Amino acid sequence: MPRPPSDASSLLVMRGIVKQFPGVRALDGVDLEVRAGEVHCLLGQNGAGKSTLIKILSGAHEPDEGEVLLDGSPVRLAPPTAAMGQGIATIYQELDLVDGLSVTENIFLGHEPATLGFSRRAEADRATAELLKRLGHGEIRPRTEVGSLSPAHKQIVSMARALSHSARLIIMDEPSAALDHDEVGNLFRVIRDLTSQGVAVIYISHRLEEIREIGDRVTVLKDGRTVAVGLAAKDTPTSKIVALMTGRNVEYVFPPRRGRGAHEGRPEVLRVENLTLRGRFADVSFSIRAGEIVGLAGLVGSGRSEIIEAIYGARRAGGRVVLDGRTVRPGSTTRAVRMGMGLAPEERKAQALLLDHPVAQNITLASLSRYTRPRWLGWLDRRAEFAEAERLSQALDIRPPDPRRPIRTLSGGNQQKAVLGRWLAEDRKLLLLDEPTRGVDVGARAELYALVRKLADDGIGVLLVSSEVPEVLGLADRVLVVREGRIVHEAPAEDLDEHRVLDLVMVSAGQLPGPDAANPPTEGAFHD
Amino acid sequence: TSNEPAATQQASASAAAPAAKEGNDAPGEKVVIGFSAPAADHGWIAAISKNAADAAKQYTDVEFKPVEPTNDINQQISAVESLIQAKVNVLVILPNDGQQLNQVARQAMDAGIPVVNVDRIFPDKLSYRAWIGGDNYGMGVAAGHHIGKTLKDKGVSNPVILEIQGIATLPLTQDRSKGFADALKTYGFTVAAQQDAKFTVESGTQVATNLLQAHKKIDAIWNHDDDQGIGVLAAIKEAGRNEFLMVGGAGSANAMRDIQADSGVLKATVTYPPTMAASAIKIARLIAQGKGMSDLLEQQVPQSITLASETITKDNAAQYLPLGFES
Amino acid sequence: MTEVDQAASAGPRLKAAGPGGRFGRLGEVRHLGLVAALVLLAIVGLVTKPENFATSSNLVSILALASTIGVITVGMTFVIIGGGIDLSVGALMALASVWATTLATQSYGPVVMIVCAVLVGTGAGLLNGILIAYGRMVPFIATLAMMVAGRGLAQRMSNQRTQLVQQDNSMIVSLSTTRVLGLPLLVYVFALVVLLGWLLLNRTTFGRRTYAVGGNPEAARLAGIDVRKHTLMLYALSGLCCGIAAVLIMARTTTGSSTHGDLYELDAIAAVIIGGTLLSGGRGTIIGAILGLLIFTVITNLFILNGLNTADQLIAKGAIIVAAVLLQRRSLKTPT
Amino acid sequence: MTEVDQAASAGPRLKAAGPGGRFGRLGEVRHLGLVAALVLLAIVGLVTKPENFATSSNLVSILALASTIGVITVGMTFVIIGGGIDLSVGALMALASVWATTLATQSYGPVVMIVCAVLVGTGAGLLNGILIAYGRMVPFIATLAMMVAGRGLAQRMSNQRTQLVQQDNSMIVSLSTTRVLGLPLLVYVFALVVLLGWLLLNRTTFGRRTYAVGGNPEAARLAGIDVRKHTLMLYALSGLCCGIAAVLIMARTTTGSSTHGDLYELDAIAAVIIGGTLLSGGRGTIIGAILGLLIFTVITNLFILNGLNTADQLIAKGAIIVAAVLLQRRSLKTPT
Ligand SMILES: Nc1ncnc2c1ncn2[C@@H]1O[C@H](COP(=O)(O)OP(=O)(O)OP(=O)(O)O)[C@@H](O)[C@H]1O
Ligand SMILES: Nc1ncnc2c1ncn2[C@@H]1O[C@H](COP(=O)(O)OP(=O)(O)OP(=O)(O)O)[C@@H](O)[C@H]1O
Ligand SMILES: O[C@@H]1[C@@H](O)[C@H](O)OC[C@H]1O
Ligand SMILES: [Mg+2]
Ligand SMILES: [Mg+2]
Repeated sequence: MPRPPSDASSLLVMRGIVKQFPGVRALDGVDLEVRAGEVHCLLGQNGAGKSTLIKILSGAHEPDEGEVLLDGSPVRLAPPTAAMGQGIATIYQELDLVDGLSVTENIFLGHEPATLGFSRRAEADRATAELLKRLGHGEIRPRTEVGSLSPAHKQIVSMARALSHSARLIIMDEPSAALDHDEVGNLFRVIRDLTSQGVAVIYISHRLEEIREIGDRVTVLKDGRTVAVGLAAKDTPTSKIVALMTGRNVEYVFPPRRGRGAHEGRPEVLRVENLTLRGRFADVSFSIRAGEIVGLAGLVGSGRSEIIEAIYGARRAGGRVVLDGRTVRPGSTTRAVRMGMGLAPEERKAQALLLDHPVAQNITLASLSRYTRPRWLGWLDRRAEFAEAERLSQALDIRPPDPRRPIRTLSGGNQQKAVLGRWLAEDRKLLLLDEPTRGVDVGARAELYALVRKLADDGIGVLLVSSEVPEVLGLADRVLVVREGRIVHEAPAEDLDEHRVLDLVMVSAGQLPGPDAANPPTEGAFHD
Repeated sequence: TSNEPAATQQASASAAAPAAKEGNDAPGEKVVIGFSAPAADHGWIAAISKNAADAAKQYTDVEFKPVEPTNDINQQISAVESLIQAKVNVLVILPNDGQQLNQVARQAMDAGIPVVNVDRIFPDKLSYRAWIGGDNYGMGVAAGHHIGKTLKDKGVSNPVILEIQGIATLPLTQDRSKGFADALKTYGFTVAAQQDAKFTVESGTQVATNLLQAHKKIDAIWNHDDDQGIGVLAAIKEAGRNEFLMVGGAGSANAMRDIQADSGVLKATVTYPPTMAASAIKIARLIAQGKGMSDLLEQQVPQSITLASETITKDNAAQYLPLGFES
Repeated sequence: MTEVDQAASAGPRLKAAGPGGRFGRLGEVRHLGLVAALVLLAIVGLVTKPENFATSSNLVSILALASTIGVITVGMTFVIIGGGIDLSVGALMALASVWATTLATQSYGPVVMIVCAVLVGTGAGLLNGILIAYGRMVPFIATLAMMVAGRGLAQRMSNQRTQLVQQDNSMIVSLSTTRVLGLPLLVYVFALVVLLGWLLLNRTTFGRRTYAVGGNPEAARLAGIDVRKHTLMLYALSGLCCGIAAVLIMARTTTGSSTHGDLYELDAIAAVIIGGTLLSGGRGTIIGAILGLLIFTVITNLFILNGLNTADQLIAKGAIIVAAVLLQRRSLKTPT
Repeated sequence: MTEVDQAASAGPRLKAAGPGGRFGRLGEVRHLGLVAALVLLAIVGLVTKPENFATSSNLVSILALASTIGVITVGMTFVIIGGGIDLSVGALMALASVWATTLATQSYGPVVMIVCAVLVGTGAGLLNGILIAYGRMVPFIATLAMMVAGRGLAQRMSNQRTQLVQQDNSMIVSLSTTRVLGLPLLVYVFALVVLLGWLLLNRTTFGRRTYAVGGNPEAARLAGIDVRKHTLMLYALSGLCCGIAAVLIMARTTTGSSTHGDLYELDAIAAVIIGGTLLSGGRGTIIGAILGLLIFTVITNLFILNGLNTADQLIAKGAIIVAAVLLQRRSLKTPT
């Protein structure tokens, strides 16, 4: 059981933490101080060292230098069991669940209730059901195999696992990245519940509006160093935080649109007619014109990713997809790519990256035949290939700026840039972007937004899926609202606001329980 | 079996070897004998390697150079090549497959190294100076006659006769089966079913277990190889069957003891003596030294020696037991 | 390895056998294909050899044939679910059988022989585990080395001879010859190992952690599981099964021999995979593996009942394996 | 499989051979361990058999011995990097050698025989590929079925006899007997296959895509690579190599036989893995695999030269494999 809040004295103090990886000093003297009962936000650009710091806290890494004090006394946190023993539970950024095990088994992995080695399964299931209910997800069945859950549900299971430890410090590394607005509300309710019992939460997110809403204090990391400690989350201006993180003033605004009707006369890049996949989505019809960015808004699980994958040929669906006047025969991504589509998929690690391969080869993967001479032989001009990768990596400001590194060693945001870079190497007619800024920091986001807009201005059509409503509204020209696999509304972005979209995406507003339905987040906090 | 009490564990080769150091055995010029055989993964082949080594040890004028036994033809070729390179005086080869090793044996002969071919024969006579081996066809004939005669005497008509072969792809297996079928034909009998058991005990058990299910009433079984026969007998015992007689092959000491005791279905075995390896070493030595065989009038060693396959029954088992090899 | 599979499928994803709550049951959908294949084979048996196939003695034979490798398959299932592979099983069984039947061991009587076989198997399995978990060798290579060296050692101990179980120790042979309720004792041993294996895999923390260690070792480590120790134990368990299998093969063949268990590794791995376990680890069931093994055993039985020669047996076996797997796939597809 | 490895290591991770820009070079760090093991073996050879080991004829012998399985290893490297496995290689080599040496084929002369062997190998490989890529069978099972059926077919075609290459077609045999610059022609064939394989893997889009397909098939598919077609081609390539190897074994043994290539699959896979390729795909080099194979071949050669008995050879071989791998590990560790 969580302990009662001890006064103002610190629960956790980290001092001068250093962590060196081959070739990178990920942490270079980091300080952190967390109090019981607070939500302490950790901010920093991609690669700043946030995940590395929390891995040290969770015992997954051992620090090379520095000390960690819990309740004032020095502790050793590695291996993970030691950290758990100290009451530290962690939700990792990369989902660390075992697909083959059930929800219950994942939650209690490593600390299963058992008699003589025999699991007490009923008891664990009961506890699991309770945890899930507490997280607002009573509908997830404890015996379901985790591999069959959606990414959002997996995230819930990860949270339930952290809660199962009755910890006094819970670390959440980008827990909201896979969640939609509604889910985030749920998450915050749980966090408030925890902190009211004196549990401290370290919260990492690239969505600054979330920090405002849930955070008490903020620590900012930059290049492996602490650059600001204990800022008040509610009162520090966003511009100041962004400046601390990036070392510059980022205009955190969306690039200007062409304006209403600007695309009217332009040719249709994509036309989708009655796209249907039984049990997933039905009768999806819309079109995208050259230079236009169309956003798909909807709840997690509403079928947006599957629509995109069907257009791309990664799933076979009924109906018709026409690209640039030519019908796309369904069921082949190879044909889709050849005809001029590109996809940045939702699950970066599983669907896009060759983790052990250099950044360069990840970037050129989809455009290899561009560097062949002669093409029929498939002979690679590796110099040309590398030059292109280097150019794109610089253009996207991928850090560290070494395209030879295995992409595994890059931070999530930088990995995402490489995935986008993959489609910039070749002329595309249509880009399908599924949650393109998931896990991407503010600075990089602004760059990505500008990049996407520029691509559109150059005549590409873009289809954008994002669970962040402001992003859809800010970046897209036109928005399609998806609910339960059907398009229920279509309008120019200017004609919509967050409230309206949230109303539209809900099964039917008001009926869906959730504390935040009546209390949507303050708008404007985001644009600050 | 190696775990029999020491008393019965006799060296089969030395028992047959003359002790006197005279005639052919008188020391002569020094010769290096290269030796290559398949991997010793069962009693008969183990006896081959052991008999060869033991025979060589008897002579002070022989340097014995065995190479890695292997069941991969590619490697055996390399092994023989290395012996040629080492310029041995004479080669003794039991090939995994006579045809496949033919070329490298021929190379040796062409290089002036006489080859003594044991057991599995080279197709090309230019590939060996002398061949010594068992009579595989004769083995089948002997087994066929024993079974045919016994059943005829009992007055069985249309008997169910089964055959358990060794490795099906060896020419010697096919020769044995042919001899068996030919001999049975003279009694008007045929083989009802045939399976191969790879010369291993375990495979013997498995094949026999299934065969016993396939045939509810059996009159006779010929099992080509006494090594795998242990497994065949275990399966028969497990199934509690005894309505038939069984004949073995090769002539292991173990089989002979069983026959002598007459306690089970095994009533006879037909020999295929691994002593041939010891003989081959002796012949190789004589060839290298340019001698003939002292018991023969010929100036040179004969080109081909086929050992007779004898039928061992309860009556003569005691006489053959010293020559039996341990499984 | 099987990822190609999933990636290549445009439709809804198929799940391989996994360890959820209702998993491991015979009647489960994922096993229906295997059961269907078995039923089909049984029908073939009934049609082609009505008087032989369905007799109780033939069924007993099939179970007796399956028991040795069946015990090994149980251990192999654990290893593969745990993300490894064990190529040494056949060799370890041979080594244990030889060690237990040397004159020296036999002089202590049957109980010591059994203990010896089990200890040798477990010990060698432990060595595999040490090389893999602590020496960080790739399982394929470590167990390949053990396979080669194990056979060598067995040959050396036995002097390349077959070692008979002596009359005094015939208690061991009676495992095969004594019947209770019509079944030889070794079938009970087999059944017991399967049952215990199933309990261990499905009802204990050890079993469930095996899935984690195989499916996502990093997650397992972060959850506080000692992945190395666990891996070590998996190989020891497989070795233990080899030791038990050695006792069974001694009972069946009345011998210990360095040639026992030839190519068992391939058969056991194939049975495990046909049973729905992924070579990449993290998924699989014991029931599936045993069903897979029974399919192989019944195929051979049918062939010999019908007097097929080796060549045709091999061709037919290849075709049947393909058919069984495609059948299984079909039965999985429909209910999705 | 090797994930246990990585998870178990808390320290900096060891990288297996991978596909970077500067990859595939002999002098590369990742191969140093293998080279060191080879050098060590050579020293053992020089010390124990100074008069035999370092002779040119012995070195030729080693290369000739390595060629058949070496050609197969090249194909196997592609398959394993591409995330699969091919158990059928030995059987396909046997089948191709038998098909090419039937009386009917031989009547058309040596060129047709060679074409026949290559076509049979490639065709069977294609069938593997179809079962795996389009039938979505697990590679282990599909190629196991092919291995079994392939041997059966070979036995049937040859009537279980060894088929001699006839005098008229001795051009084939001359691949083994004719020497150019002291080396038999088949060594040149081997070298050529290695060279072409290396170029294909390291310098073409096909090779690059092979790494992608093996490393993350889903990502490869979403990047527009036709994963199925690519997988199909990998198995066809492996089959092609088996066909070429069949020609070499015909040359060396002057025969076609259903027994050729027994257990080559294990040796080839072991060589590939010792060479640093992960069984899970996405990583590996041809040079490493060939070095791995040479280690095996030299070990055998040393045993032959020193006249070790089988049992001791096997024990020693097991120990050497372990030592070589641990040595390789050490050499990888230091420079990290
Ligand atoms: N295992 C590793 N090996 C080598 N370098 C690493 C490793 N893990 C992290 N790094 C490097 O350490 C730095 C910090 O990474 P970290 O994942 O902590 O960033 P982060 O702040 O969590 O970023 P993001 O917001 O993108 O998640 C990065 O430069 C990253 O490339
Ligand atoms: N592999 C799968 N197996 C089972 N169900 C799946 C699978 N993939 C998706 N689903 C289900 O299909 C529905 C639509 O999923 P999809 O991913 O398209 O939704 P989405 O709107 O993109 O949401 P998200 O933001 O989570 O991606 C969801 O109910 C999801 O759980
Ligand atoms: O190995 C074979 C042996 O077991 C058999 O009995 O006789 C011939 C040999 O080649
Ligand atoms: Mg991070
Ligand atoms: Mg989605």
